Amino acid sequence: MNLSISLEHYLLLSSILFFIGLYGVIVRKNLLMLFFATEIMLNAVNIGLVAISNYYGDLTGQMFAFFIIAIAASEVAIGLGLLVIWFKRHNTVDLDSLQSMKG
Amino acid sequence: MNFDINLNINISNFIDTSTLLYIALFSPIVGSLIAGIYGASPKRIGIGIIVSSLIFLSFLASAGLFLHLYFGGSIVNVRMMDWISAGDLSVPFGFVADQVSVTMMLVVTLVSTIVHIYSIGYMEKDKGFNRFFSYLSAFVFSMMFLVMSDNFLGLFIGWEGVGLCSWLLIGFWYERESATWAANEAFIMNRIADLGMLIGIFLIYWHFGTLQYDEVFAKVNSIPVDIISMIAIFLFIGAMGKSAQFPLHTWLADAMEGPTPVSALIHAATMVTAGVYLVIRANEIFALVPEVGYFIASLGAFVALFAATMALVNRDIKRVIAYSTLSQLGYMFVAGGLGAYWIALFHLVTHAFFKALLFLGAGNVMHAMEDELNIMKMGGLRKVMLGTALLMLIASVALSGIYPFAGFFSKDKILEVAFDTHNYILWGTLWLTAGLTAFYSFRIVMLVFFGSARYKDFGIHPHEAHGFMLWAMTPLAVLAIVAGLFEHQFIDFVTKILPVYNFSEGIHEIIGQLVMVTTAIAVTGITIAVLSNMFKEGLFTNTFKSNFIYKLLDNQYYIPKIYDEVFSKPYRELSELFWKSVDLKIVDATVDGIANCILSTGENTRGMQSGNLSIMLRLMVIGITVLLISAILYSYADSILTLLQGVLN
Amino acid sequence: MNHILTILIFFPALAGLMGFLVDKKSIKPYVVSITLIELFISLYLWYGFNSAEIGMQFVEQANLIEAFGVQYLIGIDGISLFLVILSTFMTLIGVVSISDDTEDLRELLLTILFLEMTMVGVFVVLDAILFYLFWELSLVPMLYIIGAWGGNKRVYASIKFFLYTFTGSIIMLVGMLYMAYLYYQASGTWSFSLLEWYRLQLPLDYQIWLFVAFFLGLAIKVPMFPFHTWLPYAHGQAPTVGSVILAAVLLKMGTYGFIRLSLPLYPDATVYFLTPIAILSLIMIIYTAMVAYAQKDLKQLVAYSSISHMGVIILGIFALNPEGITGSIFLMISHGIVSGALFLLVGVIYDRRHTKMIDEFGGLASVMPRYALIFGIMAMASVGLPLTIGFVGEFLSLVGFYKYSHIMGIIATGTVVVGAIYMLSAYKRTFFGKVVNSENSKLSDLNLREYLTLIPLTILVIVLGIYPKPILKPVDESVKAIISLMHQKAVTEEAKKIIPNIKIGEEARK
Amino acid sequence: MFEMIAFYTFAFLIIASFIVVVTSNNALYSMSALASGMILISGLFFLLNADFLGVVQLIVYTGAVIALYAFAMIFFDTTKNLIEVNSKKIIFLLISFSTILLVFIMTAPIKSEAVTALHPIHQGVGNTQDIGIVLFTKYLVPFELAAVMLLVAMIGGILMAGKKMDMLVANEEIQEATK
Repeated sequence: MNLSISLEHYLLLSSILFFIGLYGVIVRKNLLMLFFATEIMLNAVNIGLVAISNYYGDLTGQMFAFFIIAIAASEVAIGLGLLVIWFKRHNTVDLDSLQSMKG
Repeated sequence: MNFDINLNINISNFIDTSTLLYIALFSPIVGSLIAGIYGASPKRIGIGIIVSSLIFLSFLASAGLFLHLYFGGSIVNVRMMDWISAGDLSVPFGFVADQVSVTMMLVVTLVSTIVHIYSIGYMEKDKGFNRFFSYLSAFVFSMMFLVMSDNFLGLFIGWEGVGLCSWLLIGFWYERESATWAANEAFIMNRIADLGMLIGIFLIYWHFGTLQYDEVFAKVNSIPVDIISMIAIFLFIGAMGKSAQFPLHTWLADAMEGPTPVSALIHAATMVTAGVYLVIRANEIFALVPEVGYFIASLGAFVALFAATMALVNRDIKRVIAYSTLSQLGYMFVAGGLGAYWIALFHLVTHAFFKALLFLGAGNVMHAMEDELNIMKMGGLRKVMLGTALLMLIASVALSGIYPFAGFFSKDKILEVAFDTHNYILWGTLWLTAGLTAFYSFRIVMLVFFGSARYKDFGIHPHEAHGFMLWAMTPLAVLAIVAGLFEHQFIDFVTKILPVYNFSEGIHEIIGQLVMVTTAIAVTGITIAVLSNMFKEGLFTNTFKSNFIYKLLDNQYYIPKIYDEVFSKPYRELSELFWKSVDLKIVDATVDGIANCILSTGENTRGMQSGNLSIMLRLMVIGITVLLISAILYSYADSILTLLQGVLN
Repeated sequence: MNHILTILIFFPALAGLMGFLVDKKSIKPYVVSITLIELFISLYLWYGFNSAEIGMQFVEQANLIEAFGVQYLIGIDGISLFLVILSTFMTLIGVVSISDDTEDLRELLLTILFLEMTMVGVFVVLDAILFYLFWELSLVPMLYIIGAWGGNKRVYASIKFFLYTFTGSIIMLVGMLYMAYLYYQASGTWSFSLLEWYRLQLPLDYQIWLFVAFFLGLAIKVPMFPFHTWLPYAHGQAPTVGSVILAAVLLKMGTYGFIRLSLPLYPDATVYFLTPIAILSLIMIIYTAMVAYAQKDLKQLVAYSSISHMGVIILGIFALNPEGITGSIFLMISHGIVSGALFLLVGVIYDRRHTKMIDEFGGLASVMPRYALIFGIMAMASVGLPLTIGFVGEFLSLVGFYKYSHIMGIIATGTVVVGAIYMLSAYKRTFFGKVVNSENSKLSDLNLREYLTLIPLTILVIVLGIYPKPILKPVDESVKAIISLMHQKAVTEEAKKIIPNIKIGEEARK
Repeated sequence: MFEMIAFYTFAFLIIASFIVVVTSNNALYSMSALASGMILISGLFFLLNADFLGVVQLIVYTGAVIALYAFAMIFFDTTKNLIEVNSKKIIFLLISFSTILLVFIMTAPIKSEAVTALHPIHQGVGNTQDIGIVLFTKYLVPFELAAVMLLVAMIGGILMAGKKMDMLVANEEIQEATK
């Protein structure tokens, strides 16, 4: 029995986490929860990238993960700002209340 | 009788022959344009006089050309200008005055002049007086174009031109539904035949490389016979339309809706003989294919009898004469088909004289009877209109073929040819037809001019036509009597370019008997007609009228009805079907269907764009899934295919 | 005059822009004089044209997008010369025919000026991209004319017109791009110049695909059966001037495209598709003539008759011999004049009675004799009576096509019968008989404006019918050049056999 | 052996805490579980020899992002449970189906041996040093862009959540109400 951890293990974990995040995005209606789920998905991708980087001895994967973290941070900053404004105006953070785009 | 004139006139000393030719051709169109300018204005008698004198000028020019040729002048051939030239095709406006065309020109202009003068009287009360003369002169121009052209396409110009004028003139009284219907019928039926004519011209062009008569006829022996017979057949189809041969004959009887001078000029003397003219003109083509010629002769004989039977029972004076024209055209085609071209031309000439005379006489009767055409309502008119009666009697005798009238010479020659070529069935048919012809001619004469004055019951007060109209008809009457006597001069003249028909040795011995037999049946026909009408009104009793044959003949063998049922109605219904079912419901609906498909896709999917984020997210996931599936399918396409093949095998 | 063609293209458009400054009362004289000047420029072109010279004349060239070889390349030969003159002439006639009390007169007139630019452009450019550009641009003013000044269903008609033809030309654009790519592969440089493309010899299978792509674009424009259904709607709804220009010029773009693009670029594919196209044209001739016979609307009848005649033009083109192609080009011109005149004539009674239904009329010959006369002349020209303009082209096209096939030639010649049937029956129902409808009894005959438009057309119909040589000769020379190019380019035996080997220029004179 | 135990422990804990994140009805619970998941992920990074990234993960996510969420939650009413109506089976189907698909995809084609390192990891040099060299040579421009982006995001965040913005919004609402 080969007990060493291979790339596939990491990728599998990454996929599972990604779909936990996807599930959250689809099922939850609270915008805050949506943000959380998005973070999960981003992190899932990061795991995959870092794992590949490690197993192939290439730094590019880590570079990507690095930039993804930067983007995630910006997204949270802006997104939360918008969310706060929205909450102030409508007193709700429910996704279905965002109907102003309906044609 | 020998009228050999020893006056050797050289006409070209006085005037240039090509100028004469242009005068003959173009003076009618000048007249037509002058009359056309005043087309919509009220009647001006001057127009009629000017136009008639221009036609007379044309006649004089034609006569000049005739004299020029008669006294040994050379054939006049002018090339006015190029018309169509593209690729290797080059067609000029070229005109030729040779013995055949000059004969035709003479006949056309002579009859035209008389008809024009006659029309001044006949149309005097018509509000379309000027228009009538414009059309009539345009017709003369087209007819001259037809006979004078030196190539097939020029002939076709005239051919279509006379068709157009015939359409205008049949439908001259355009407010009458029947007249315009007949006009359209004539035009369209002629067009069907013109299709054949055009195909013949196409064939000539692609096989001879030219459309000039002389060049075509020079090459005619180097072309395979099957091509020649195709050309002959297609040209004859064209001739069948213009000359109203079966099965394209129905328009001629309906064309009697036009004014009577038109019937005399177009539908008796000139236009309908254009088909015969074509066969004579293209004799070098037809002579090479005797089988086609035999077919033409058989059809001609059939039409001769067929039309004569219809003439027996008809009660419309003009229609009877129209059927008789059909019948006589059949005679001409018999002669043409059997290779006796000069005889065909000869009969054409004599027929033009007496048939025009007959029609003009009928016109007088019609006028007198206030446009009543039914001969059963006439009778005893000789008392009121003796002149007309006399003229019509002359014409009828000539038509019946009684010696020494013109019809005798030409018709008898045709019978002799049929006998001589051992086509005894044709001869028998024509012989029988001669009897029928005599009968129906005199039936009209008797019913119209003799017997009791039935018109009084209908409150009609007949009157004789203007004197000048009768005088105008007189030259025709004279010619109907004497034209046959010039037979030898005619032969000498036209056989300079037409092949001579040589009778076999044996025929000379029995020719006397043949003449006797023919004359006998003609006289018998006349006698029956006269006797039967002397004692009672009409030969056909009421019991006879319920007879099947009588009904068949009276309804023109039901052919117009059959055409209506088989061609006209299905064509109209098919057109409606094409438009409403095919074009709108299939072709267009397909296009609209594609558009609607796209539109409904949009309509159905616009629910997606509800602005609801959670729905959009779900759709996004569906999209991702689809893309993933296709990515997998793509990367494993090969293995999936092999797997599928394994399963299927 | 080195830039006469450039002036010819852009003068109407520039004048149209200036037209916005002209005040409303004098706009019509302004536009009429502009189109008149344009006509004179195009006639001057004819004067300066040397019909003995082979190849393009008045050529102008400038690079537009050098990297892809897109050029401003214009020039004319005998074929385009007369189509240019036809465009400028019919535009003038169309402009004169517009009555002064039309709504938004200024906009209509200026739209027509822009349309004129695109029409002239299509006929003179020799660069595929530019051709496509003008081709598509011509849709816009026409869409506007139908959509803004049309009848009740004008929006449907104009959108159908636009989308239908646009779909076709998009496919043609794809073909053009692929053709340019093939040219790039063969020569190593990009070029969209048709003159360069002419030199490219392609294998048959490439030709087939490209031919189909071009065919769809061109056939929809012509419009060939079964792509014709946009035309009756467009004509039925368009204002008179729109119908006149549409029938007289815009449809000719399709047939011109066949001669300029399909034939010389893909001679083998042309021969390969000859029979199917001939059959489509035959259906088009007979079928649409029968549909025309069933019409109740006079304008629709003329529209369907247009389609039927375009079938003869297509047949003439695909006869692939000088008689046929020269005839079809002449028929394009004659059809332009005759159908333009017929639409004008329908417009005349529509102006008076506001209906085009044949059943509403009858007996007009006694009320409007001069109108009936001109209509009769045009009807006869449409039927193809000798000594009118319609006969020359029809005869040459049919005689040319007859060489290709005996049976199909006979069916095609059936056009003389079916054409006569619908035209005469329509004429009879409209003009003959008694005046039944009392509204018709007081109609006025033609007025001055209508005479001004119809008389020149009538004169042309007769004069060119009697003396077509000035047009036939230059056209014939150019057609021979195209056919000889096709013969040289052809790669298959069959094509070499069907396309005649014609000697042109110096060779022919020897 | 150590690696295996560490991986499975981390993996189990991460999955567990993230499931809590997406299923919990209480936002506070969710946030706490998220924070724990982030910390655990940094553990995985250390395991994968990505020391620098592990540190960044700890600082940025647990330090900055979670702190931001925590501040943001002050604005919302977090005490009440989130009530959501959502019970569409198709979603579960979709999710499970695409999970399988993705796993399938992720695990299959990456096995290729043809991958060559563009920026190989140097043995004997520290991970931070290695990253630094690549980051400030090849990825200098993206790095600077990321910096600008963060700055913009910071300013944006401050502006939007700031008091004046609040006033502005209030003013607009008043204006709308008075119309």
